[in-house]
Amino acid sequence: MLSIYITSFIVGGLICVIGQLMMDVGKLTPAHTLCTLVVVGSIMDGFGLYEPLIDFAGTGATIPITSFGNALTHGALAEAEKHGIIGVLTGMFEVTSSGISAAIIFGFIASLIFKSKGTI
Amino acid sequence: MNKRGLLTFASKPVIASTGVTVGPLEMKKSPFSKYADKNYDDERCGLKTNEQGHAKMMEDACMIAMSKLDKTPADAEFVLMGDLVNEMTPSNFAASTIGVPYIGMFSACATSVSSLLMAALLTESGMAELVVAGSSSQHNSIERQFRYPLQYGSQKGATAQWTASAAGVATIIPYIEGAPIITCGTIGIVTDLGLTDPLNMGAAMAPAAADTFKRHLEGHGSTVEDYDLIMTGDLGKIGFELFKTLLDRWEFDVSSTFRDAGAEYYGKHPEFLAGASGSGCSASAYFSEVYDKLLSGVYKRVLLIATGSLMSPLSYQQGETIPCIAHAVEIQMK
Amino acid sequence: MDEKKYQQLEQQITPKPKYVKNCVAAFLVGGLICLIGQFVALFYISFFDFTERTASNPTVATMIFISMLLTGFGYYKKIAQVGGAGSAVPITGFGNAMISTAIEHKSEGYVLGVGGNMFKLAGSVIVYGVFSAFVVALIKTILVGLGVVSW
Amino acid sequence: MTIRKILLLGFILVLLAGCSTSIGFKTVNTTDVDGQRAETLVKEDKRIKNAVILIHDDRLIAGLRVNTFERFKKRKIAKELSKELEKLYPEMKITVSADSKVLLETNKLIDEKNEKNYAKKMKKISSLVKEET
Repeated sequence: MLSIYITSFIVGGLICVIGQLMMDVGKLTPAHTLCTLVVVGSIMDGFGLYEPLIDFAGTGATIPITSFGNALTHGALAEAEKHGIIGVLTGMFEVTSSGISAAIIFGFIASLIFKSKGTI
Repeated sequence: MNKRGLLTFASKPVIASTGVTVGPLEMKKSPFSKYADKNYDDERCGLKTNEQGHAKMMEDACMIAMSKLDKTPADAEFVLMGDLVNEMTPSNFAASTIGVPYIGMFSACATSVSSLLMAALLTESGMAELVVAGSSSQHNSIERQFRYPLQYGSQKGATAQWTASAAGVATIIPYIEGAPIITCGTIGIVTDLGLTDPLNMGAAMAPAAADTFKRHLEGHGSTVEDYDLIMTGDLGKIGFELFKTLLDRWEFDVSSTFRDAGAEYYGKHPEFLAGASGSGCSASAYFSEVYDKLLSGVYKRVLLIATGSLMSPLSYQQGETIPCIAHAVEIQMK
Repeated sequence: MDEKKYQQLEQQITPKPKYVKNCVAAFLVGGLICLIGQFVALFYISFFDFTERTASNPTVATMIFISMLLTGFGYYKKIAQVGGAGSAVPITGFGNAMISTAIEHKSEGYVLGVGGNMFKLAGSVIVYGVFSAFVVALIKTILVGLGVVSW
Repeated sequence: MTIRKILLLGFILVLLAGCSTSIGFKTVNTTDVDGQRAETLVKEDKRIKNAVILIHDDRLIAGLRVNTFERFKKRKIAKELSKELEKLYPEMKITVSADSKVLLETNKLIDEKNEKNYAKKMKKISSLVKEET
């Protein structure tokens, strides 16, 4: 039980370190970094590597943005397995809708409640 | 002698008064705020949008500057001002409220000096008895236009500067005694040395400032020792360091008399990283502390070099380099 | 002064990012966010009918909710200044990008401002995620069809 | 926030996470079939740290926890075990999962010691696992 917290912390932290190195050493903007990580996540799922990582690290693998690419690919692949090539198009958001819908909903709620502040 | 871009004002136009307004954060953190005429408790000056607040700061600064001369907008012939937001809308709105014939000025953060020089020219030509010149910036509206939303979490490096919320305005009239005289100035040449990092604007602007500085001293035949103060606009800590290094290579004495408004703007608060930027930064520093010290006789002769980076979000996203400009104005107190 | 010489000088004087310090901070902040996520997941597993795997959806939604509060009250950008990628890479950073844009563009109205701009920063992540998922899934489906690999 | 504070917070959280008890190996069998075979099978597998097996009516549920570095393959391990258990108990409905939800719920069920609930809850646990795939 304890070990999942340690692996989550370490794996999650390491993915962030990779992102930090891309930003600091690779001089990428945050947007470029995140897009690259998402693409990496989806490629990893293509090789079937990301699901074992989730089993190993729990949220350490599902919270970083790489899991977004993984979930999209996973949905597409699962659908493709059932319905063939059409499934690639239709299955994409089957698994991953929660992140996007939560962000839209909470973003809209936030825009109703909060005002932007220029404090430091 | 090459006289390109050099201006000399024989009729000695003077800065009769100034008006400086600063935002709430600047009031708390900036050493320049104690010279300011007005500050606001609210970053939007109690109005609905950031841009309205921005216009309000500008408008208040103009009214304060004129009221110090017991003048109303009806007495002013021209108002010259600018800012950094889309098509200078805050200045346009401020001008529409004031109702003085208006020319929008844009030299990015160098607008404080370029408007001052144009105002001096109008006065020199005899076409104006009272010209209002200035520039302003407001953190929220500019940050959002040039960078990210205010609440967006992005890590800023040591070179990043904080856009100041401030407006600085001066009124320029024909010569009278006891006011600082605008004696001469130099219009800058756009300098682009191929830097592309929009979060390191000080480094991009430093060569422009150095170039204008050199041209001013050579063109007007002065030396560093002639000045009590040489103050750049918003180079920030890193840009200022580069500026001094460049001058040092050209064998100017940079050991004293040099200051940078941006680097000093937020005092010793490390969270502001390289210092302040924005067209309001140089304007509010020049028209508050420097002007007061000219009036009180602490400074007799100062050289103000405001720098601006002439880029837009579009240009740097398209991978363009950052062209920069610097204008210099020399002010003397007899 | 020519461009190359100046750029060399600029490189000399501009302080380098503190690579080690930034990486340690990113590791700690990123790890901590994931750890909090693990506790949230534990909560959903223990008290609701979610398995480890299905709990990830409500966990992500909860983390974005936390991100909304932190963003709205202005703490997220402070965390980001310390954590760097540690706060940008987790899903909370994705939430922060959308939520901060939504708050920022409120002044242009709810349809054109909030609605039209919400995906301004985060949209690229979705675009690249979807397109790369499409390409990867397509390649794999074709390879499976050809009998080169299995599901 | 300074790094020191973050470190401290992280440390406390890790400490808090440590406060969970180990379950070990447990088998509860309410039927006449030989449950011992299942238990030895699970116990002999070195990759498995904890396991709870519940046999009731025509259902067998095994909740597993595998060693940290075997977690990468935990689905495969569960699948393998499931196949072997199916060989041992061909007439039963077998659910094997390395998901901690299954382990926790099965353990709770056993601790409640209310046999009436077994059938209903076991069905639910099986359906949770099925829903996932």
